[in-house]
Amino acid sequence: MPGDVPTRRDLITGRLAQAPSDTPELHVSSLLVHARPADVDAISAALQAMAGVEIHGSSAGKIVVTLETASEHEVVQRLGAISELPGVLSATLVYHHFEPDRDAG
Amino acid sequence: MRWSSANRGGAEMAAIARAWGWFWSNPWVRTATRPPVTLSLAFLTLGGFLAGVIFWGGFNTALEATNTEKFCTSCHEMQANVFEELKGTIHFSNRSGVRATCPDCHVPHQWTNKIARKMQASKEVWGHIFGSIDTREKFLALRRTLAEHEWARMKANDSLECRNCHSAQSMDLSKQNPRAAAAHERFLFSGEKTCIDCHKGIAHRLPNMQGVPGWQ
Amino acid sequence: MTALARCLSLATVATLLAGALAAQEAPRLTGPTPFTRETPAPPMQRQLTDDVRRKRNYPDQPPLIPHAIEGYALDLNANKCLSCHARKFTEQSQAPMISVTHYQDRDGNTLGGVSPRRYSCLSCHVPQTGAAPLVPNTFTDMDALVEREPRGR
Amino acid sequence: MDLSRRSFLKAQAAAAAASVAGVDLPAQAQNLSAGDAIQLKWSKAPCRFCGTGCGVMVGVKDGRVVATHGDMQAEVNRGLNCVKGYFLSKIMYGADRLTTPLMRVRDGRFDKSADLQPVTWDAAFDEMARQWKRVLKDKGPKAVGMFGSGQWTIFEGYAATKLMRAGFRSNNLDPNARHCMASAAVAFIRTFGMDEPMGCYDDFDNADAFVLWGSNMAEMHPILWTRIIDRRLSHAKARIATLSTYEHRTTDLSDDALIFKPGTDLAILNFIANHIIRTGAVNRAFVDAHVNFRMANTDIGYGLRPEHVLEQRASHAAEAAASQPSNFDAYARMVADYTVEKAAALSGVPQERLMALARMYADPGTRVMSLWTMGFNQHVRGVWANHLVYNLHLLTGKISEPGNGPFSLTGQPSACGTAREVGTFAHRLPADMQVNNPEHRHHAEEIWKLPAGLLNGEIGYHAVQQDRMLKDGKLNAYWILCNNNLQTAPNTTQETYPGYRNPANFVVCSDPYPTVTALAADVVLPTAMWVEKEGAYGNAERRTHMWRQLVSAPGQARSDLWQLMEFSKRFTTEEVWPEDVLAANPAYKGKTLFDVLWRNGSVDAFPVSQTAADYDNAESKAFGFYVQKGLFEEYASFGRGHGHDLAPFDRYHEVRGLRWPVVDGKETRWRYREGHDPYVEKGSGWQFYGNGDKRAIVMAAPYEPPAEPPDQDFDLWLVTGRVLEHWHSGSMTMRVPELYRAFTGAVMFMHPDDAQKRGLRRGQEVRIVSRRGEIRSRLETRGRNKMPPGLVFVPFFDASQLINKVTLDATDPISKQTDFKKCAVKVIGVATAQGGPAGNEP
Repeated sequence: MPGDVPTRRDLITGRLAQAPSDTPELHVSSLLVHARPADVDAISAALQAMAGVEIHGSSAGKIVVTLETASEHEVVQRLGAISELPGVLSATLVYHHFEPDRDAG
Repeated sequence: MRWSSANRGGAEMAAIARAWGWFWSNPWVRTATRPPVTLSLAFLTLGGFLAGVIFWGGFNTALEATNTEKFCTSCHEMQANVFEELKGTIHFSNRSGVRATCPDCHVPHQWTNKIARKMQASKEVWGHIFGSIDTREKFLALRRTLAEHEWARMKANDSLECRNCHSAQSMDLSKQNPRAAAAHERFLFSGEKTCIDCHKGIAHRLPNMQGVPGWQ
Repeated sequence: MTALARCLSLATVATLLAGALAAQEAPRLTGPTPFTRETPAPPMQRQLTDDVRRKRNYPDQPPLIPHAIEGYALDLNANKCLSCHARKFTEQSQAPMISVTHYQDRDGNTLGGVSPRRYSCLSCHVPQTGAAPLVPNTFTDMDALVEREPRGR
Repeated sequence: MDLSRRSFLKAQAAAAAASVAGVDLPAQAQNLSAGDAIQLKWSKAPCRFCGTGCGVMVGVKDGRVVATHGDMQAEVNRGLNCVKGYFLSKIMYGADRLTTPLMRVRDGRFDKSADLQPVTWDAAFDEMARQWKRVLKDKGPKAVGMFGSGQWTIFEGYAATKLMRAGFRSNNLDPNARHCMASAAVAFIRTFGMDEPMGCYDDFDNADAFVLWGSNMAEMHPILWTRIIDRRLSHAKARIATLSTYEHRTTDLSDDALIFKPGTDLAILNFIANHIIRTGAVNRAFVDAHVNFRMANTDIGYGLRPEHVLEQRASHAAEAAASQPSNFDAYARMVADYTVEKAAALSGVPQERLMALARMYADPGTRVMSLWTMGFNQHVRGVWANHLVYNLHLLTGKISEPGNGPFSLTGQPSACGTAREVGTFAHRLPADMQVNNPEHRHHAEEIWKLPAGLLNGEIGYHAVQQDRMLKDGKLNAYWILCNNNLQTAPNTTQETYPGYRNPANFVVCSDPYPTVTALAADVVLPTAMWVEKEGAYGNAERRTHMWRQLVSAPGQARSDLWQLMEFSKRFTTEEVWPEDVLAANPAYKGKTLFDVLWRNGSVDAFPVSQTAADYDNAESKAFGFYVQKGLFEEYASFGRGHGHDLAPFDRYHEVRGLRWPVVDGKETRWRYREGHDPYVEKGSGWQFYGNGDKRAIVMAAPYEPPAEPPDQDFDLWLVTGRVLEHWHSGSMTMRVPELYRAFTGAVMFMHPDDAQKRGLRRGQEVRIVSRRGEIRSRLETRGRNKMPPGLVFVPFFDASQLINKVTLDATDPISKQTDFKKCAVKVIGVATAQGGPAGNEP
């Protein structure tokens, strides 16, 4: 509800409501996922199954992932979902860019 | 009475009686107390009116004298804090040179409200005399309370003092920037919000805004 | 000296002279000529307040502020910028929300609110006046370079 | 949106994450659908602007910088930049970049009265060499000089110091950093025996109280300010107190803003010391073990020309730097005079607020970080001001530990790395050594492989003195590099410009852009800037940070490093060195300065093949050896083992900078402190090993008034300074359209009452007049700076409003740094200038 400070839980569970926007947007972001090296393959498979997620490379348990989403809200949602994958130690947002997506309009 | 006069000396009682008699026997007194026979009713009414004008005018002149920026800023508390802050804002200097003085925003124009506000203001005089905000620190500590009083007052009168100059009816949205126009259309014209809801801190600096709706 | 270099150098001198002539009133980049000449100060420029978003020179550039900010509080008591651009107020204000990166601390951990290190909005985001640039800037947008090359696939 | 843009954005996003993680992306992953077309090459570099030393990532495409963003891996800023840093991509692309040398030529020959014409490098250097040789022959080394920069790379500063001191045997080399932090540098050495702060930026994350003395960090060091605000808003106990002569964005975000009368900070500092002593808050154990007391000479004048009445009147103008041994009791007696009543009366700050500040310093449970910049340093008693703040930290033992310590901020990106550490001051050699110390000179001659006794022991002309000597015709061949001194020196109409145009003088200026200074010079050399060359900067926390050459300079522009080294080819030792030195060392005969300075077996020790394969290196290609590495390793040998240890050259290209001393591969965060600094012996706690007895010095110094207070004729204080959006003299930032539009030209900030008193209004054109000159500006009564009555502020970045025509060339007599913050002016409306102030309605 507006007026309340969002909690960490709100962020992780993706309950951050996105203000309605007239223009559709394209959000491109990249994440750095730290994982137990043994679980990297399983995690990679799980990541590939998520919508808008693309893996760009990995080394020593660090996976570089990009996200393509329509809103900031989804960025946070995916970030939360990835954090909760078994074997993931942390998922950190490194880069975020958005601009109006004229194709989608 | 009887008991008391009984206890007084006879000579004293006699002196009082004599004075009383002299008073009533004085011809001037008798003329003055006699019902009028030569003065017109019109004269009497007018005289009474004039006396009233003099009294009322004096009252209002005094009232208006306290209703100037010069009076407001004659005490240190106003001069050093709120007036100093006003000087850096658009309500002090702007392109057309039409400016707001303290009472334009803080004293209602309508008479009953004005008197009510003036009676409230006596508390400010009290504060001045007893030094409740005589240092910057004390002022800053009280600023939230003082600001809340003004916000509440303006909220209650639907930002009357703002509207004395800024009539919503006279706004030309094509002359406002799109962001302001949209906000006015959505919140002001619909009556959902009043001026002070959004335009806090435009003439003075803000207190700690934690917990004030609409502020981080 | 090569012909190209001579061209460039002549162009430079021409730019200098043109700059000096065009800006007789206020040689803002090179100062008065001669140095001791008194120069009038040009009028102060007005802020752009048209609310039109400016294209960024590159994705990493902080957006410019297209509206007036005069008198906006940015102190320990209040932050006027956040009262429109913070997530929770954007529905009401219809202002762009500050980016997700502003909800992260120094170490990249996402926080439950705006990161304190992002509190000084005006360190990165600035309003603009309508002044014309003093000299053209030949910075090239990456899109122009990308489009110049043949597409990969 | 087309597919290529989408792919391009993703590739950029992936590259950003990969660079943070140190993950190499496989080739097929990088080759997204749009192919190589959208690839940018990202490389690290420090920011070009202030002394904070933020890391930036620079994106290059087709030989052009197309994007920059904050480096997430850089510990200084962790991904943040200020608005200037975010616009670095555009600073090299002003359309009026200089691309060819220019010289004043008439009929094919140099003529000082002619206009600047394009010439070849050979023509420019030939004429320069002819002039240098003429002056050296006629007048000797004292008549040649060079004015350098805290924006020079470390390599450039080192090459300059070698060329001047060893090549031309002149110590007339000074950096523009003299205008900027000489007071701090001198006071560090006088107090600790070594220059530069003991602490580092990690103190921001540990302090409870931040006290800013004459520093508007919110505008001038915005990224460090984000670290302070981060601490203030997330640590319950954290407080910020700011002392300044007017209100600004920093005071807006401070818990307490103490607005004092110009120059009275000295009285406030002594009052705090007095409070600490009177309340028993002195850390006796620390003071007894680690501190000596000295009493400074007083009444030391104002660094004006010696014939000035203020210098004539001062009893110790000639021995300004001298001090006498003293003790705690004598010191306590001296500061006892500074009661809270006296400090409040002098400064205008209410007593209770002075008391609150003093309690902060005195409370042993509060970790205090003192920070300062130009308010302290550009001060006719700047060295004293620095001393007096060290006194507070030394009395309480709050020094050299996390969150406790004095910290001087710097204005230029390599004020520390180049101007101070390399020693480009008129009195210094590398690694804090001094030119007037025979042992130090001997050590330098050994490292430089030069004949014994070659170096000149006479201290050269400092910045302001160089201008005076040019004007007086005693300094005749002068090279200005990487600065815009005709805009930034004090009292320019009277003291700087006449020297540049003096027919007896030959003045050269190297710059990327046609600045005020360049256009007043006789030869202008086009310079490569920032990532157009391989470089290294040293920031305010002792962090040495390197970058590669990422793009090529336009046209014939060449780096200052190339210019300095190439110029040395035009001199033989016989032309510039004394006969007796050559007679005693015949091996040096018949060689060029290039041979003896750079082809000496150490500077040319590394082959070009060691330069990075995927980056260009214009200087190394030109000279046939890895110039930067050779210069760095020779330079580093001055400091290794002497508390100035630097890591091996190649390491700096891998990391985001390291804080010296780097011993056994580890950087040092808190110097002089056991457990943090490898030079401190076990069991000692603290050792201020720059001094022989390893003790720091508490220097007793009183309050003395500024040089030119306002009076009836000139009734206002003038303070000059900067704004967030424009740095240095504005020659880069004014050419970035977005920065120019963010602060479009200088204005004069004034209190509304002062304006009203003069019949002036906001936006009106005004004359700012001093005893030395005047300029026209526009009046501002609102905005970011809120002036108290009686004080006006004018920034100096605008070449069309040269406020330094108005300022006074008074300096601190010890550090020789100009006081740009205090002189007397009057302000008149231009429209009413003839008839006096217009009447004003009440």
